[in-house]
Amino acid sequence: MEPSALIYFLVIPAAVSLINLLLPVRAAKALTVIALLYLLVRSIHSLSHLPLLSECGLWGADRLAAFVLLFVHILSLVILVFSLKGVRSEIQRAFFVLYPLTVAFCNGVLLSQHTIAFIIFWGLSGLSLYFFALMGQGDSYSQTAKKTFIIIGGSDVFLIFGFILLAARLPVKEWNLSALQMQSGDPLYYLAFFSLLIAVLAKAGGFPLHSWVPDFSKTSPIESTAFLPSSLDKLLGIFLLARMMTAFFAVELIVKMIIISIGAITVVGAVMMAIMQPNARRLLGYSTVSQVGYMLMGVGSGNPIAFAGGLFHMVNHTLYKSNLFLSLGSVEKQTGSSEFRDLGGIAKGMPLTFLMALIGSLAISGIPPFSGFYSKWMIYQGLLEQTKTLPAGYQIWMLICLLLAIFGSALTLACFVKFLHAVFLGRNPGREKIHEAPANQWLATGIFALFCIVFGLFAAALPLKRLIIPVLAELGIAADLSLIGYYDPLLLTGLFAIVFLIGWVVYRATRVVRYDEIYLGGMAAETRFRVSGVDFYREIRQMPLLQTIYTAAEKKYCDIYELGSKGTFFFSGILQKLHPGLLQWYLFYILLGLLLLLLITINIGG
Amino acid sequence: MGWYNKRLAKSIWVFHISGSPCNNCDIEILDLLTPRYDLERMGIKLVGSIRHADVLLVTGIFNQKVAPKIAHIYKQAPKPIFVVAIGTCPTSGCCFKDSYNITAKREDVIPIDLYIPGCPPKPESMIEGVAKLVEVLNG
Amino acid sequence: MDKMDQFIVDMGDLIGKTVRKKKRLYFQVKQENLRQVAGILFNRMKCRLSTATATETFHHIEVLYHFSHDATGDYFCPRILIDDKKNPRVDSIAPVIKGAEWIEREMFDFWGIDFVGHPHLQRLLAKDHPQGLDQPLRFRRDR
Amino acid sequence: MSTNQIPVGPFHPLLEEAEYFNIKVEGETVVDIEMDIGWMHRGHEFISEQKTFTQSIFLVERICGICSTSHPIACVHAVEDIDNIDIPLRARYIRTLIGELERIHSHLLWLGLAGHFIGYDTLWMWAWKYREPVLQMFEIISGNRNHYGMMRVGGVARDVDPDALPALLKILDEIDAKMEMIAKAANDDPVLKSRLKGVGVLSHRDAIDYCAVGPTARASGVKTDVRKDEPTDAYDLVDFEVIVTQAGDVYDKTVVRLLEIMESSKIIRQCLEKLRSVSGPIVNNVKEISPGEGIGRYEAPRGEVFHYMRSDGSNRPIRHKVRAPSFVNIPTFTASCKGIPLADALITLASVDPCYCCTERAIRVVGHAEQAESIDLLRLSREKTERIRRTIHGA
Amino acid sequence: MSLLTLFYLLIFPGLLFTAVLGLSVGWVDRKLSARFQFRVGPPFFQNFYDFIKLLGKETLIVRDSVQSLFIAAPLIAFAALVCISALIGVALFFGASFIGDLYVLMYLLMVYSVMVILGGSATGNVYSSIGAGREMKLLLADELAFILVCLVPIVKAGYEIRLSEILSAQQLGGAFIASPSGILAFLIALICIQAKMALPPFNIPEAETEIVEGPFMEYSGPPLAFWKLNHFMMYVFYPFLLILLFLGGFSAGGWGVLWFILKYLLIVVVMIIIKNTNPRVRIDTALHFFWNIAFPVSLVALILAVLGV
Repeated sequence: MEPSALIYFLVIPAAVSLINLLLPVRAAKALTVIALLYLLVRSIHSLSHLPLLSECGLWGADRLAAFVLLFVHILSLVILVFSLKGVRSEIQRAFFVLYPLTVAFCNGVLLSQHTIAFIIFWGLSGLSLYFFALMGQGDSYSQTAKKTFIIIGGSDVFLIFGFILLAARLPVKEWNLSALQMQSGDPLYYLAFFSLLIAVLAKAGGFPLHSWVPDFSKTSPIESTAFLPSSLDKLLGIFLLARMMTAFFAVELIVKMIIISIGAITVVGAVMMAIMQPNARRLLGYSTVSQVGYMLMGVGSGNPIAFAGGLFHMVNHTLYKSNLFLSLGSVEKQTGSSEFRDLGGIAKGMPLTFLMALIGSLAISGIPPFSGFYSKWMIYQGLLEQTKTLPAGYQIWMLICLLLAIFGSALTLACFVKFLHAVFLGRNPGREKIHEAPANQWLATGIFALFCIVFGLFAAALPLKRLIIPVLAELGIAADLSLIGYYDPLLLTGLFAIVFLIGWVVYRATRVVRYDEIYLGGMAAETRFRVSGVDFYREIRQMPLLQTIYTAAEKKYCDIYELGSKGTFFFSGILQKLHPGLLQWYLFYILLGLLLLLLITINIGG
Repeated sequence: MGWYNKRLAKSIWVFHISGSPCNNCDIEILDLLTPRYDLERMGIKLVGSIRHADVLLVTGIFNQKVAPKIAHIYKQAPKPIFVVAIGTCPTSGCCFKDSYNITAKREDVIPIDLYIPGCPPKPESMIEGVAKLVEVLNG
Repeated sequence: MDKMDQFIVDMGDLIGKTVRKKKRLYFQVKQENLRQVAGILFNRMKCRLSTATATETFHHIEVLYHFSHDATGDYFCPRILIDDKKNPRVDSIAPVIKGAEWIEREMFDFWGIDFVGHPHLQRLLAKDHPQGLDQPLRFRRDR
Repeated sequence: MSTNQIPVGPFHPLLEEAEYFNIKVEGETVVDIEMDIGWMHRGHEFISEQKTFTQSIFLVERICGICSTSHPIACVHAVEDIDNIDIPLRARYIRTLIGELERIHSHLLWLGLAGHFIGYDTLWMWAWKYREPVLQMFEIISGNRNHYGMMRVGGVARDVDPDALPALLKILDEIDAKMEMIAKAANDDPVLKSRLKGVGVLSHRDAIDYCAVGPTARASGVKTDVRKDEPTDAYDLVDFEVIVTQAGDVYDKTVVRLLEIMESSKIIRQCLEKLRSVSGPIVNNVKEISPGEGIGRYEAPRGEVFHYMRSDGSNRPIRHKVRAPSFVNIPTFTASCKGIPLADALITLASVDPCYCCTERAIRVVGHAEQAESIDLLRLSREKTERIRRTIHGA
Repeated sequence: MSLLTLFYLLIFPGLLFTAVLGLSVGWVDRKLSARFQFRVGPPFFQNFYDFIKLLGKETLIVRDSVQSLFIAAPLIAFAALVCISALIGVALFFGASFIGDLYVLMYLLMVYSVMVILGGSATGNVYSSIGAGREMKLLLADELAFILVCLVPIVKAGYEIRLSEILSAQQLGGAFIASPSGILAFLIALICIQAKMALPPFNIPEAETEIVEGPFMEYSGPPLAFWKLNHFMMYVFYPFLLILLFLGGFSAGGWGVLWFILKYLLIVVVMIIIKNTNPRVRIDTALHFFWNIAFPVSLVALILAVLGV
């Protein structure tokens, strides 16, 4: 493929977006579907026909980019299928204009080889988040939009700063991404690395820059939530992190450990918040944050198996989390609420949606043989491999991170048990009959659920061998990934199925079924006797230390945005005091500024 | 079903319903499980949920408030289910038989398979009653 | 002068006819004084409300309260006579003594006595009764 | 926060008897509790119209199977209070003996059930194993394990066989040894302690406000015990102590009961000793009861049993009111169950040793109208004639 | 899938062996408990009778429930437990395993809890729902310490996460329990297993006198039979896992078999003793115990293990 052909990935969606402005909504939907379908085919094609990077100028793609590109298109197509019905009519036009545009921006991030272009597209993709948030509902959506914009936009500043530092270190002025590099030992090494890391954390939603994700999930249209924070932003953020780990920096051990620790804290901290949420959307939002932790751990560790696991987990996460968000979307469109106390017992009315959500939940909790387990298993395996070679102090550090990660998946399970129980199982709080979601919706969730199963069962044969190992090979960190003698999901599932069948036969042979109402010690099964699941984990919340933490978290002490806004008010107060209105003061400030500029120039130049 | 009944006779799980008794029979039923009589050696176990029960032990005169609940709970039990009425109260109504709050016929509320009279019946006679039930099940 | 004499003197007009037995003092109280007397017995004399008995006679429905003075083993029993047998009404003492709630509810249930000022006067034993036991302990001439 | 409702009962493994609580919880924390009783309400009206004083003793024995001698004792006290009837000394000892034996058996029964409720089946089995000898003593004395039929107005119905005394003492020794062991085991178990201490606290003020009685009140520091307050029978002749503790939690209720078992055994020992020497009749023949009213009470294992009797001079009472201890103890749940976890709330429900059979007895022995004047009787008989005539003609 | 695999799965360490041994050990449990309580206890075949009887009973299904899930839950749990048992058994008796199998085990073990929860809450019964919540909280409570004590043998075996490696490391250098870290971890593991099997004092999810057997209360007939069987099967592989991780496993020669049976019985008897001498704790007490006491202790064990003690 010619490198210039890659430009279609940008031009086509952008053009579709423009045309959608004018077309009637139905036609716009059709056009978008066709365009995305075409791009999906092209992205599959591009996997095997990559242009040589050396031939590329402004536009180019290596295997990593192509890999991410593929999933961008899979996700955006399936989520689009879901969005064909059910988007609120007043935002429909805006939605279908913005949707392809966002795809274009993301493609731009993945395909641009020029640093400035990368930064611009990165910023634009963040901007589209802002517009999606503005389409939201509820009383606080405009606040959410502002918060999202400030956190994402603010982190862009760090991105630019990081890239400037990187570029400044090059011997020759060069704006090509592939040329950027920094050795450890450089005085600006940490500054540059952590500036970029902040951008990654903000984009992907890692601790401590995660706070926009749950808010965004709460108020924005649910399709956009599945589309951006849970899938595309994860892909972009981890894509940048992978680049950083492999290309931009020669990563030191301590930095790896810090990333792993941030990952471990993100995993446990966010999911601890998730299990307490009384709202399904916020629960999913927090769990999205938590899953970023695994990717950070995997990709950040630099170990080949864990790195592959991290990439794999990134893909898996986008698939099952989109599934879950969309399932919740179907539920919400049928019942009109995402509060746990209003929901319950709707699996009877929406069996297909329930099945998809069940598969998604099991996958995200890492129950074998679904996809989530395999990638988590790879990450743990890789981390343990890494531990072998470390000194004792680091070993304990690493083992504790590992412990937090494994425990995090138990917490994730707890979180989704609550989700399943409160939304689908339990008892109906007396609402009328609920109907199954429209075909396009369960088709979309079904495709994702299918991915969860296939990627779990055929993990080694399909995604790893076909997609991820080539990426690793190209990035030059390939090790022995033959995966022989490892966990074999297919065999395990086979054995499982045999025993299950035996049990099933015994049950079928002996059963005599009668239907009855709920047994409540003789009381009639009235709907007032139900456990809504809102307070499922109240006892955990009431534990002495945790209670203080939760109270603090609810007062938003962990929210960088709230802290920032408080800080801003504080500093603006100081600034106001620094404006006495006297000429000599301003002269003094100007002098001070000049001095600073001088110092910086000298430092960089030297 | 003869084959199955023999299995059932070896593993009787009982659920205890009190339909307005004076409490004494209930205490004596619990007494059966305790060290002196230990019905577990005959495979008899007290269960907490009606869904697990094979035998319902009922005591008392079934006042009008509790009678519908007893009928309801009988329907919720998995078949085959046997009902053993313990004490004089379900048998004859004891000294309460002229009360304004009693159900006239206990059999209309719940079909009773076996009566063990006594006020309260001695544990030994309850064991004998159980043995009779086992005998019937064994055919 | 022992406790009971002292009590009779202290109460003065508040109480009517008294009957004294060994360790027992029965006395009549007017409806409007009931709460005050109960308050004195419970709060000042530290008596415990044992129970209250309602009885129907041909002329009255009477309510007899039993206050036990645990320190001496004496019983103080204020008696209320209700003339209106169709719609018997008494002031509730539940606002003064929490423990009287159920006792009064039971009398409401079986005798239909309306206790004015009771925090939640509803049937106690025959609540949700399928046949709705209708004041079973009142005289039924037709039975 | 959302409040969920959990039904407990009518048939719940926690409650041997049919009862219904609607517990409102947030998560697992109880915020409110609604009680609905009446499932055990038997009501004795029609049959009681033919009951004599002697027969009503048989009836009240069947109010409750566990305190099946407290009600008869209180009942005969009430009758005796009408006429100030004295009873022979030997009968006084026998009454006390039976009453205290019942206390031991009832407290042991509760201890076992409490063990069962907190999932400690071993404690259950142990307590009930050592309860058996008590029942054996009953069998030796009265010939029955549970309903003893020992009480009569003016004395007791059966004498204790003097030849049986050594056997009884031997069994008592056995029980004493085991009781110390159980008390020690229950006192020393840290897990048991952590499960019961500070759970379901009934404050001193609440205990007074709700007019709680028996161990429930004594565990909250309210010193109320009929045996000391108004000593009847042989209680002024024997030496014992009233156990009072202050905390009011389930653990203290357990401790009170355990120590009371020891005291009871002390009383029984004294009674058995006296029965060797004191001889004489066991019942004063009571010919008739004069008109009047009487209050009888007795300290049942759960607290004060209260009987009120009114006589018009015939052989039947015209009003018989019964107030069982649980009737005043059960409402304390509203005070003691709020704000604690469900698991604790349920053991608290059991901790007052509630006896719903007692609570819902509503025995009312009704004979004729009080002070019926001739004009009333005339009217009544006319009405009855009219009714019969109508029935005949109607049929 | 060879015949040998099927044999492993269905006959020897798998289905048949686990089920029969589980029901028999269930008898040991009931008999010993009865002896503790001065009772006689049931006959040997009691659990088999119970199982067969339950198969013949009616299956009652709640009309508004998610029926397929309600029925499938015990069967899925059953299949998962058999797989676990086969995995552990094959590693223990035949020394065959794959890399990372301990992770697979840890996650498979969660399947049982998940199925208890889903099966229970499928009915919509309040007690089942509360029981489900408690089951999950209990899982969270014990999981933290359980992961740590599982990491201890991994560290001691040289960061090899493979059961056979752990075994061979013990056969070379003596059982892990012989070291301070090993014995700490073993003790905590014993308690964790008590909680994982929901035995007293941790039978919180199925507390009979509180929430009427919790998630299992709506089950009857064959599905209930499978739940009972599942419970007894756990008596087999949890002690096996402990033997494998800490007590040096199994060797066929000489006194090996007898020695192995002794180890197994020892663990079972200790579990039964704990079961019979403790009242049920509250869920918050359990959380407090595992997070504030067991967790630091097992952390110390892990640190000791890393330091080679």
